[in-house]
Amino acid sequence: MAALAYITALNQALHDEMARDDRVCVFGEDVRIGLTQVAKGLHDRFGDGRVVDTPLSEQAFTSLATGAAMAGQRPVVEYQIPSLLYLVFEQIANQAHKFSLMTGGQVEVPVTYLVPGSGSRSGMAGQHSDHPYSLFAHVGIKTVLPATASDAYGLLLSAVRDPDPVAVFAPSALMGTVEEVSGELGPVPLGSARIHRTGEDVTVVATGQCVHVALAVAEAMADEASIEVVDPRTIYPVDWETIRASAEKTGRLVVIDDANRMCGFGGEVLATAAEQFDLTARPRRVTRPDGAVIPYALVLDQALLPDAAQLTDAIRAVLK
Amino acid sequence: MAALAYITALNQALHDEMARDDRVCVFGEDVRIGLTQVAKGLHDRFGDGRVVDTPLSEQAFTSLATGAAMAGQRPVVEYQIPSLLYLVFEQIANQAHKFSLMTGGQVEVPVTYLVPGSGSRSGMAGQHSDHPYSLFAHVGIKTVLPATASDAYGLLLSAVRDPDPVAVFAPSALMGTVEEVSGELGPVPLGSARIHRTGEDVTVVATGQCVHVALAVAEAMADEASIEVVDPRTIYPVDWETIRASAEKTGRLVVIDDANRMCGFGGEVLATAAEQFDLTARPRRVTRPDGAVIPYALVLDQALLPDAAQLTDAIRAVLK
Amino acid sequence: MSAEPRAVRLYRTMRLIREFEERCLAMSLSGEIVGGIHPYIGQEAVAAGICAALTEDDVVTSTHRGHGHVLAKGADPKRMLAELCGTTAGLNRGRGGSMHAADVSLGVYGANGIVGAGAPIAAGAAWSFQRRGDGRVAVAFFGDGALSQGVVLEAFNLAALWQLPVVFVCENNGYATSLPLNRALAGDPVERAAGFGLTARAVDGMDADAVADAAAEAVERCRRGGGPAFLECRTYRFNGHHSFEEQVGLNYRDDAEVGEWRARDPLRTQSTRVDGATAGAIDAEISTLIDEAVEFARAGRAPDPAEALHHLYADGTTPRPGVMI
Amino acid sequence: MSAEPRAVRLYRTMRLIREFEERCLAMSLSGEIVGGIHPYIGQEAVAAGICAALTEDDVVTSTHRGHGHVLAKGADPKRMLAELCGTTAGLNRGRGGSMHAADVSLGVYGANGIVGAGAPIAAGAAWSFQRRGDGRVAVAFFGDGALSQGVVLEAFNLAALWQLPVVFVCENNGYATSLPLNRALAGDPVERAAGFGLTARAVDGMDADAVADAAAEAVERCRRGGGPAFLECRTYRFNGHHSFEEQVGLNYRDDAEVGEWRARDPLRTQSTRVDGATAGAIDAEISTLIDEAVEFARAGRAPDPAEALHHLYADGTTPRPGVMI
Ligand SMILES: Cc1ncc(C[n+]2csc(CCOP(=O)(O)OP(=O)(O)O)c2C)c(N)n1
Ligand SMILES: Cc1ncc(C[n+]2csc(CCOP(=O)(O)OP(=O)(O)O)c2C)c(N)n1
Ligand SMILES: [Mg+2]
Ligand SMILES: [Mg+2]
Repeated sequence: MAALAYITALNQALHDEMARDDRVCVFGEDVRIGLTQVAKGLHDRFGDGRVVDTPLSEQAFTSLATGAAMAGQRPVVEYQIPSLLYLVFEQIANQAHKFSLMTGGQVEVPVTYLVPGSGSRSGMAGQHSDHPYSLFAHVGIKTVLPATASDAYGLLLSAVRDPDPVAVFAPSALMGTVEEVSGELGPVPLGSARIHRTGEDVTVVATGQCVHVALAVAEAMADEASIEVVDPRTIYPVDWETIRASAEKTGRLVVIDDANRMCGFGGEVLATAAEQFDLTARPRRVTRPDGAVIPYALVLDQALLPDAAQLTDAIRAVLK
Repeated sequence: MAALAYITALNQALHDEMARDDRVCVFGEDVRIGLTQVAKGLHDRFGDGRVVDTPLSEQAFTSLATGAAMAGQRPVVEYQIPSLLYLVFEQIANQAHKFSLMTGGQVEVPVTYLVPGSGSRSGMAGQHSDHPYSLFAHVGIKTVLPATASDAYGLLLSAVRDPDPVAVFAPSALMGTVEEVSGELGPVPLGSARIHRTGEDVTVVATGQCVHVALAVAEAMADEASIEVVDPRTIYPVDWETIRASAEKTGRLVVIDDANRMCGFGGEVLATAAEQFDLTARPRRVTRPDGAVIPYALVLDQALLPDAAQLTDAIRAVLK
Repeated sequence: MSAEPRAVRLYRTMRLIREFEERCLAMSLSGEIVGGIHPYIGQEAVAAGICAALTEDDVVTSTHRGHGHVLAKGADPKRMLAELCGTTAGLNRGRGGSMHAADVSLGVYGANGIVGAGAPIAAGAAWSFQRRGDGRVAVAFFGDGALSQGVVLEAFNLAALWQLPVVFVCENNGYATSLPLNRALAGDPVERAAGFGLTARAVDGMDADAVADAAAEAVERCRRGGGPAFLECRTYRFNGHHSFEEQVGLNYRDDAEVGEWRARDPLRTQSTRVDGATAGAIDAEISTLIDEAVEFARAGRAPDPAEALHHLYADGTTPRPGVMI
Repeated sequence: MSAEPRAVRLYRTMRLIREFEERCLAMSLSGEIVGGIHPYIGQEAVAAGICAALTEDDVVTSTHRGHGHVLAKGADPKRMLAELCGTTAGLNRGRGGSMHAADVSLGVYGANGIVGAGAPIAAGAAWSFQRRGDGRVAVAFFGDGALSQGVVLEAFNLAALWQLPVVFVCENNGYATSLPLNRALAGDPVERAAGFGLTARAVDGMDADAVADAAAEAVERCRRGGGPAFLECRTYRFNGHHSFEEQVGLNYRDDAEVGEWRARDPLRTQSTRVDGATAGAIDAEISTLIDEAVEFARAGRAPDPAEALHHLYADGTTPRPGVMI
C-alpha cells in the first residue's frame, strides 16, 4: 500500500503517458512552471516541443489542439478554471466533437480537456466555482470525473488514449486528497462505474467529491441502513448496467451530484431510473439548486453545495 | 380570427416593443436587411441608432449588449444559427447571467438572445442543426421555446420586458407555420405552460415543434386514448404546477422534446416526476439520441429527430 | 499532369470549379441538393492559385463556401457531388454535405459551417508539422467576415508567435452576407494582420497567376521555417451569398458593382493565358467529367437510417436511441 | 476635494490603494480574506491616473486585479474591505468578493474573473452613451494577457468601427501569471491596437502624471465624439500574481528585474510632487481610514445562508433548492 495524492496521480499519468507515447503533448497556461501542479516537471523532461505555454487564447489553442490531433498528435489541454470551458464550448462541442461523424469517419480527434480544480474553490465566487460537466454530457462529449487518486490516474490515461475528445473534470475539493493504493496503477476504462461500498438497502450514486460525502454518510448511518455507494466515474457514457443492477438490488436510489439541478447528471440518473429501473421507493437527488451561481461569502458558497445533511435526509426519505 | 405566421409574430413583437419602449434595440448579423425576417422593417423604421448590423463578432456584441443593458438599454441580440450560442456561452452564462447575484443585486441585465431557426434545418447538417436550450436551462438562463405564433409574440414580448437575460429559441420547423388567432395579441408570462388539448388518459408534455406532432398523434389516437397535450413554453423556469396537475390527473406521462437525451429537458421532466408526481405507469420520453450530431443526408437527419411514430409507441407503452 | 504548364493547370482547376458550381447551383434550385450551397463562382482564381503551391501532404481548412477549395486540393468531383446529394458514395458518406465536405486523405480538413473556425485548426496542423519538422504547410481559407472573429485573431497571434508554417488566406469578396467590409472592419485587412506580426500582403484575387505567385512565395517561406503569412485576395462572388438568394433576391449590392466585377471574370482572364485548342480540350474534358459526376451522384443510394449515428464516436461507442420502450 | 491640485489627489488615491492592498495582502495570508487577492501594489499610478480623468457618471470595467480601479473610481474602502471579508455590509453584500467587487452607483461595473471579459462590456456602455449623446465615457482596464483574448480584439474592432467613447487601458505589467509578454504576444501592443484603427499610444505606467495626461487627452477626445483610444501603460506588479504566490513562491521573474521596477515605485515618485507636510497629512489620514475599514469589515456579519440565492434573478424568481424531500 502506498499513499497517492490526487494531484500527483494526474501529474504521474501525464508523465507516464508522455514517456510512453511521443504523440502526447500538453497545451495550457503556465504549464511550463506547472502552476496547477498537473503539469509539474513535464517541461523540464519533455521540453518546448511537447509542453506548450500558451497565451490567454483559449479558443485558438483549443482548436489548435483539434488540428494537431487531426494531424496525428494526442494533445492534452489544461484549463485553469472550469468556466473557461464555456469560452471554448464552440471549439469542443461544435468542432472537435463533430468531426468524426461529419466526415463520415475519415478522422479522429483524440484531444483531452483537463480541468484541475472544477467546482467550488471556497472563496473564488461566481465565475470560478461552476461544475459544468452535465453540459458536456448533453452534447455528447465523453466526460469523466474521477473521485480518487487511482481513478484520476487511470481515467486520465484512458482519456488520453481514447480516439475521441474527452473532458476530464478534477474537482477542486479532491486535489489535496490521498488514497491508499496497492499494486500497479493502470488505465481505468471509460464508462465503467466503481462500487465503493456494498450495501443492501439503498443505492447512493455519487460523483466526484460527493463520493466521499456518501461514504461518510453511509458509515454514519450504518446502524440505520446498509448503503451501497456507486461512483459512475464517467459522466458520459454512463455505465447504466452497474447502476441499474445496484439500484434494483436495493430497490432504492439516491443521487448526490455537485452540479446544478435542472438538466444535470443527477436528473439524468433519476429519469433513466424512472423509465427503466424497478425501484420500491421514489428516487431522490441531492444537487446544487437550479441555475446556481456560487456567492463569495463562504457560508453562502457552502449553503449551495450538496452536503452530508441533505444526503442523510434524502436517504431517510427513500427508506420511509 | 386572423391568420398569424410564426415569423411575422416575432417580427411584430419587435416592432411593437421598439415602438413602445425607446430603450429596446436590436443587434445582429444582417439585421439591417432583415435577412431572417425577424428584424424585417426595423431598420427602416428605427434607424441605425437602434438597429445595429454587426460584424461577425458574436462574443463582443453579446457582451456589448450586456454593457448596454447595464447602462439602461434593453437589447435584443439575434443569432443566425443555434450553435452560435456555443460561441457566446461564456458571455451569456458566465457574465450576463451572473451579474445580478455577483453584485448583490446592484444591477439588472435585461438582454434577450433570439435564435430564429433552432433545431434541424433539413440539410444544413452537423453544425447548424442543434437544439441546445437544455444547456441554458442547466446554467439557469431563463429560456423560452414558443410553439405557436401567438406564443412567439407573447413570449418574446415578455422576454424583452424581463429584467434578466432570456434566451428565445424559435424552431426552424415552425418559422413558416400559421396560427389562427382571435383577439388582441399580448404578453405571455414566462414560466406558464399552455394546455393545448385536454384529455384523461395520458399527459404528453411537448416542446416547440413537437407540440404539433403531439397534437397530431393525439388526434390520430383519439380512438385509443384521451390525450392531454401540455406545452411548458418556458424551458426554465418550468411551470411545474401545471405539468404536475395534468400528469397526476391522467396518471401517465410521456415527454417529447427535440433535444439530446442525456441531461436534456425531457430527462428533467422525468426526473422531477419520479421525485414528486403520483403516476400509475412508468413515464417515457421521446428525444434525440444521446449526444446526437445531425448528419447531412435527409434520411439520417430525420432518423434522429423525435417523431410521431416514436411518440405513438411511447404513448402505447404507458397505456399498457 | 505536373508536366503541364502552370497556366494550363490553373485553367483546368478553375474551369472545373466553375462548371461544378454552375451545376450545383442548378441542382440546389431544383431541390436535388437539399441544403443549398454557397456558390464559389467568381472566386476560382483564389482556390486554384493557392492550391497550385501545395502538395498532397499539405493541409487546408475551408469554409461554408468550400467547394472550390476542396476541388482545387484534388478531391474527386464525383464523390464531392455525391456528397452534396447525400449518398453513401460521397466523400463523407453523405454525413457532411456542402458545409462539411472533406477529404482527409488529401489534406482537406473540411469545409466548416462556422466562420473562422478553420483558422486555428490549420494552425494546429501546422504546429504538428513544425514539431515533426517534415516541411509540410497548412493553409486556412476564410472570408473577409472572419477578420472580425476572435478565434481567427487569436490564431494570428499564436501562428506569428510560434512561427508556424501556416498561410492565412483571406478571400475578401467585399461582403459578409449583406454586410460590406467598410461597415465590418475598422482599418485594413493587411494592416490588421501585420499588427499581429504576420508577413502580410494583398493580391489580386481575380488573377490566378498573381495568387499562385504569392502563394508559392508564402508557402516556400513556410517550408523553410520562415514563418506564417497572411494573403488578402481581393475577389468577388458573382452570385448570391447562398443559393436561396437566387430565389428570394436580397438587395445589398448594386448591379453596376456586380457588373464591374463580372467584367473581370478570372476564368476568362486565365483562358487568355492558354492556347485556344488546349482550352477547348479542357472545356470538353471538364464538361464530360461533370456530366459523369452528376450521373454518379444521382445513381448513389441514400444512407441507411439505421446507421444515422455511425461514426459519432471513433471507437464505436453506441449512444442510447431517442426512445426506449 | 476637487479644489486640490491634481498631484495631491493622485497621491492620495495611490496611497489609499497601496495601504489598502498591503492590509488586504496580510489579511489574505492570515486567512481573513478567504479567496485571497491579486495585489495591485506597484500599479497604482495607472488606476489613479486614469480615474483622475473620469467623473462619477463615467463607467469602468475592471479585472481580477481590480481593487485599485474600484477604489480610484471612488468606492468606499470600508465597504470594499467588508466585501472582501464576505459580510453583508460589503459593496456586493458579500456576494462578489475580490474578483467581482462592484459599485454600480459609481459606474464601477465590476472586477471580473475572466480575463478580457470587461472590454466588450465597457464598449457596450459606451454604445449606450453614444446613442444617448450624453458625453459619458467608458474605460476598460485589462492586463497584457488580455491582448491575446479574442473577445478583446473583437471589441477593439467594434469600438473603432463605431467610434465608441471607450478607452481601452492595457496595464502591461510584463506578465500574465508566469508568462512574459514576449512569449505571449507577436508584435507590439500599440501596433496591434493601431491595426484595429484605434488611436493608440504607450505611456509610462509608473508615472501617475503621465498616465493622467494621456487619460485626459483620450477621455476628452471620446467626449467630443472623436472616437476610442488604446493606452498601453507600462507598469509592474511588485508582488506575486496572487496572494497564494507569497506562500508558495514561483520562480519566473528574477530578483534583479523586480528590484529595478521597485526602484521606480510610483508612489514614491508621486510623493516627490507633493510637499512633505501634505503628504504626511495624507498618509495619516489614509492610515486612519484603513484602520477604520478593517474595523468595519471585521465587525460585519456574514450573510444568512437562507439567502444564498438572493439576487440570482432580478425579478425574484425562486429556483428550486438542491434537495426536495
Ligand atoms: C461565427 C459565425 N457567424 C455567423 C455565421 C452565419 N454566416 C454564415 S456565412 C456568413 C458570412 C460570411 O462572410 P465571409 O466570411 O466574408 O465569407 P463569404 O460568405 O463572403 O465567402 C455568415 C454571417 C456563421 N456561419 N458563423
Ligand atoms: C480568459 C481567462 N483565461 C485564464 C484565466 C486565468 N488567469 C487569471 S489571471 C491570469 C493572468 C492575467 O494576466 P494579465 O492579463 O496580464 O493580468 P495581470 O494578472 O498581469 O494583472 C490568468 C491566466 C482567466 N481568469 N481568464
Ligand atoms: Mg465575404
Ligand atoms: Mg499582466
